[in-house]
Amino acid sequence: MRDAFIEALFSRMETNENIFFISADFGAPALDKLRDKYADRFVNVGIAEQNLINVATGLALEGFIVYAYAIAPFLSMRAYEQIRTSISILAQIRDININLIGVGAGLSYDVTGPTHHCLEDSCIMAVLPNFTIFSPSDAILSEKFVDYTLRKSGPKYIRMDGKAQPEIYADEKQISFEDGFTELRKGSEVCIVSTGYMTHEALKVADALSQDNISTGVVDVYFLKPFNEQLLVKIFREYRHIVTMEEAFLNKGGLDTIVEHACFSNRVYIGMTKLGFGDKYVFDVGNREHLYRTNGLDLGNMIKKIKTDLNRN
Amino acid sequence: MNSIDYLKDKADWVKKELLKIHKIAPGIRLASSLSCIEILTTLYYRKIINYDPKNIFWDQRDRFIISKAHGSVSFYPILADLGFFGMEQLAMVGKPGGILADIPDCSIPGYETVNGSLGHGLGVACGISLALKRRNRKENVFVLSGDGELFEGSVWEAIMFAPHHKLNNLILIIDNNKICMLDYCKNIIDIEPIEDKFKVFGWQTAIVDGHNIEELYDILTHAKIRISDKPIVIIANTVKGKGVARLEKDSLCHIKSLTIEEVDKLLMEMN
Amino acid sequence: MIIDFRDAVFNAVGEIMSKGKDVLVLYNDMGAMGLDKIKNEFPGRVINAGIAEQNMASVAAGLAMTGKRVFIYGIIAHIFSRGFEQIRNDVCCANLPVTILGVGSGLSYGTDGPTHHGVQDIAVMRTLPNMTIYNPADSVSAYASVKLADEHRGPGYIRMDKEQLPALYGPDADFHAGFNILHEGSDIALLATGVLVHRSIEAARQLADEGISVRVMDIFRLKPIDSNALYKGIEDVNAVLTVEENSPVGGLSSIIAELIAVHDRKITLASVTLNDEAMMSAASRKWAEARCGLTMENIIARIRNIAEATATS
Amino acid sequence: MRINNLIRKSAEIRLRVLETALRAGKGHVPPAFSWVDIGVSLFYGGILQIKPSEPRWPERDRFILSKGHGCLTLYAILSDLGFFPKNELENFCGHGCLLAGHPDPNIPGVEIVSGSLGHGLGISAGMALSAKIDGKDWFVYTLLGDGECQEGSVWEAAMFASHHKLNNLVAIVDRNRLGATDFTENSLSLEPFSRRWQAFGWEVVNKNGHDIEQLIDVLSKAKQRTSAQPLLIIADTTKGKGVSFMEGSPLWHHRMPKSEEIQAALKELSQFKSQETN
Repeated sequence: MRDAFIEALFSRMETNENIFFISADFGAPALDKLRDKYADRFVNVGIAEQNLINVATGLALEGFIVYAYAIAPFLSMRAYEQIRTSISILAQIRDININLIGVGAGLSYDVTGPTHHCLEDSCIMAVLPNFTIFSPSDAILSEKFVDYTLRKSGPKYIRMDGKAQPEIYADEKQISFEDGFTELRKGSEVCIVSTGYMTHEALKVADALSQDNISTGVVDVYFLKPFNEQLLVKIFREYRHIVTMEEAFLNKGGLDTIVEHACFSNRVYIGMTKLGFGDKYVFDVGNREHLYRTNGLDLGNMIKKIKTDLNRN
Repeated sequence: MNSIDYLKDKADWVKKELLKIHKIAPGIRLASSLSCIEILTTLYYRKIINYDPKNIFWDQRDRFIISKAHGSVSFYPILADLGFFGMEQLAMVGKPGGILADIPDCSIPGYETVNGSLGHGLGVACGISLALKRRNRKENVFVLSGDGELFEGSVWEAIMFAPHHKLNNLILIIDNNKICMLDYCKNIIDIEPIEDKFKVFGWQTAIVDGHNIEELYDILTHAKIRISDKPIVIIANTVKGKGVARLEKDSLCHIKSLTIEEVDKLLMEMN
Repeated sequence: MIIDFRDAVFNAVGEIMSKGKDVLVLYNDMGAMGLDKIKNEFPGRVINAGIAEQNMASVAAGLAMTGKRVFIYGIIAHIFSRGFEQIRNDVCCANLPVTILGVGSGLSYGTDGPTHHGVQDIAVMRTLPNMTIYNPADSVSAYASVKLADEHRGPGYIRMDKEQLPALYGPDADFHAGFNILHEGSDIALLATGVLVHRSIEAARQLADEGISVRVMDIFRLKPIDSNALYKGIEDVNAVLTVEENSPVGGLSSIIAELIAVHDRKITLASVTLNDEAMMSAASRKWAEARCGLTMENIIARIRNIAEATATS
Repeated sequence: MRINNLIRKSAEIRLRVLETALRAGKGHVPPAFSWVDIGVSLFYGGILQIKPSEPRWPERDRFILSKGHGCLTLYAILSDLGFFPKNELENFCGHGCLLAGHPDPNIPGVEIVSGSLGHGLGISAGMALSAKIDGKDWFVYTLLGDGECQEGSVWEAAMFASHHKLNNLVAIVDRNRLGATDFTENSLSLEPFSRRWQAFGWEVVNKNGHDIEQLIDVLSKAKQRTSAQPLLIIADTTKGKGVSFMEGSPLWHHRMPKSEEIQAALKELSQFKSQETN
């Protein structure tokens, strides 16, 4: 995902001299040649995330389109006040194009412990005014987003999975940055709303439900902010149950909360199942699959929960 | 009139205007704004800093980042006088309909960035300096920072960054008034001698009397001549609350206000 | 009787300090009269950590790990965001008895500008497992919050308004539930937190004269929420309006949306919040409140609208 | 333990670190290797007063691993000393196991959650301050990475510790000159490193971080110092020390050796065994 993004950006740097890439001593295979070829538009600021943000701001004020790159939890949380002050507030007055690329959304750094987990970034970034939050589910989406970042100014937070994921958008025409989401599957009973890594799980859940003759749709939301409330609510109305799936904390302002807000404020009263992580740090050790199991999110459990909720309504 | 006398006159005028603002906006950080009057005056009235009030984001301007924004209300009269906005704004500080707040922000013409939270200005300035360098531009980047700000780790990240990238277009002026909000800095965390720290972190350093316009004029003029590839720090030793006896003696002066009667008395003495 | 929040809070801290020598206070060069008092009373145990919020949170964690009970004090806007990752990793991951006392909730720093506004902290601090969040609306509940946080022995966060507000509670009030009903009514529940509790009560009084019966609840503990108990408090009404001087994302409005979703209730939910924008410096608290509709007139108008809508539907 | 035995112990720990990582197919090996000799000096050289049977013994010296990604060395040492069974290493990063890719206090002998850089020195300062307030004799020993010192929070803590005269705090910087992607002097230079720390009020000594005799010499005197300053030991090290092709190479921060490389690495690290039989 990140390699696809950086590759695409690399090719744009040839013609667009305003692109500047800065990293907090965080690498990627695709980054090496960018650093070699465009040494004058690349800086490794060192292990100093706070300064990464402030330097990004300074570069953007002088007209560069800036990409600031670090591990997602360190980028979003270590430098939170810098992001709030130097980017979010400033962007209301000055035109700055800053793209924060956080790698390792959710539990993609599975065995590295809670300091590297990032179950809170979508919420803490969504509360910042003037930000766009992009949460791609595959490499094609993330690659396509590069041109959007060049076209559309303003601060953006891009949360990328730390591990390679299967393709979803082989048909690129399905992607719409105007809508901010894609209804990957249409259905009539259950509507799964998901983002990022969880969209892959959502498709599996949808398969299983459809086999049991429960007509299931899947909506992959890649713009968590701005959230396309009007269009999405229209889609929600076509179903009788909504399932939110995000690799994030539940009930803390993430996708589940955003969907609830959208429903209630538009008087959509349909049943809802929320799948995500509870209010505790994940100290269990193991790969992602294992962590999903210990947190009650293995496929069987998720399907069971949805069915129970469906029967309740 | 020679430059120095002219600047001294202007500094006096700025101080009077600052006191008048204090009368209508008692919440401003008066003592901290008093300590940097001569610095601001010298920078702006003899065009040490290049600017164009008619074209605020003129690309050939020197960039000026005020990191100690809370303590820079003395910049308001200067900006008004030079035409960045109307003089009438000075009578509306902190009032609805005005553009000037108790703590300056980036919506005010002449201010480049958001401040009001300490320890951001130098890092942002590093980014600007780097951008100018990479574009081979000759403008300078000036930063005015407080001394208490040096407690913030983010400042040290930037202090390491600037010499590493040879940002000799960056000139940091520290308003070294030696007092934080609640106490003398040395009682909270003693960071003196500041100069030694900057030296070993790769900066070119200078110390001046921050109230002596002659010295300031001299050092700031020279600072623009790039004699090495190091960034420059000018440690301006100042007195917090300068010119107001009651504030000068008080380690808590950051949060002290004067009564209207006190201000009137001071203004009368100055005339 | 009007008592400054800070005085009430530091009175409570002083009482706790007088009972055990292992109680310490750290602050980031930010003062208060109440702080001066305990500084004199307990020399060496109230430490100015300097303008270094990251280090202050880490030092607090280190002290707490060796048996100290630590309070840290500063301006909300800086203390929650500058040292957020330290609060998360060092304090919350390790579940240590560190209570953050923040002053300047909402727009109480008014014209000091958006860097000083405490409008994102609820959303952000709510993402922290183990964290307890109090948002008292008067000095009595502020005092009680400190005592409750102390009993809890885990990470805590207490938000204080910078302005003085009249007392809402008597000396015998009980705060263990996390909320209290301050005005009885049966048609609509007005769920408020912080400074706007006062205005909400006044609105309910005025509406009572018009025959609209409004129940006002002061939600002073924002995490954890006793979901069942709070739900009981709104089960019988037709509509809920949440009122807060806070971001529209992740605050009380989200908390209540989450609560209602969990209980699968078809209920009209509306919210009064600040706009999703930075309030620039010239914005006084009054000006911003008018801009965002936090005024008494608007709260009353909103309730009238809801009352009409729910009566006809 | 005689110096030769300690050198042997270092080799043993390195071998165990590599075996653990290979078994799991995960882990940061070179950053673990660079501080093995420091760790052996602290834990086996009579420096740290600790009780493996009572990890939370209140009078223990605190060891804080601030560079959490170097945890494989800590795990190998703690298991060797009996803080937890050795077979836990076999399950490193396994499902439901004790030992994760970064350390947390669920592991006996581990004090803090680390894995994000720049936290350990501040926490250590808090602990050292606590000991001062309580009049306790125990010390805090903190291992920092050198790249970590690019974090501003480290300098906040450095100022705090010297201002509060925390001479019961000993920080050791594993100066291997390599960050995750590049040499520290290329990304954000730290030199003149010792003078920078001195300017922040620390007593600084420079040692060869692979010379156990030197390390023990300076560490054993730390508690007898009369200076009020906290002590910093800059230990010059080589990232990946012990496996020739890993040494000092920026490529190896978290890369795993492949088949022939594995054999070569194991062979180099096993040399101590044959030396023993000679």
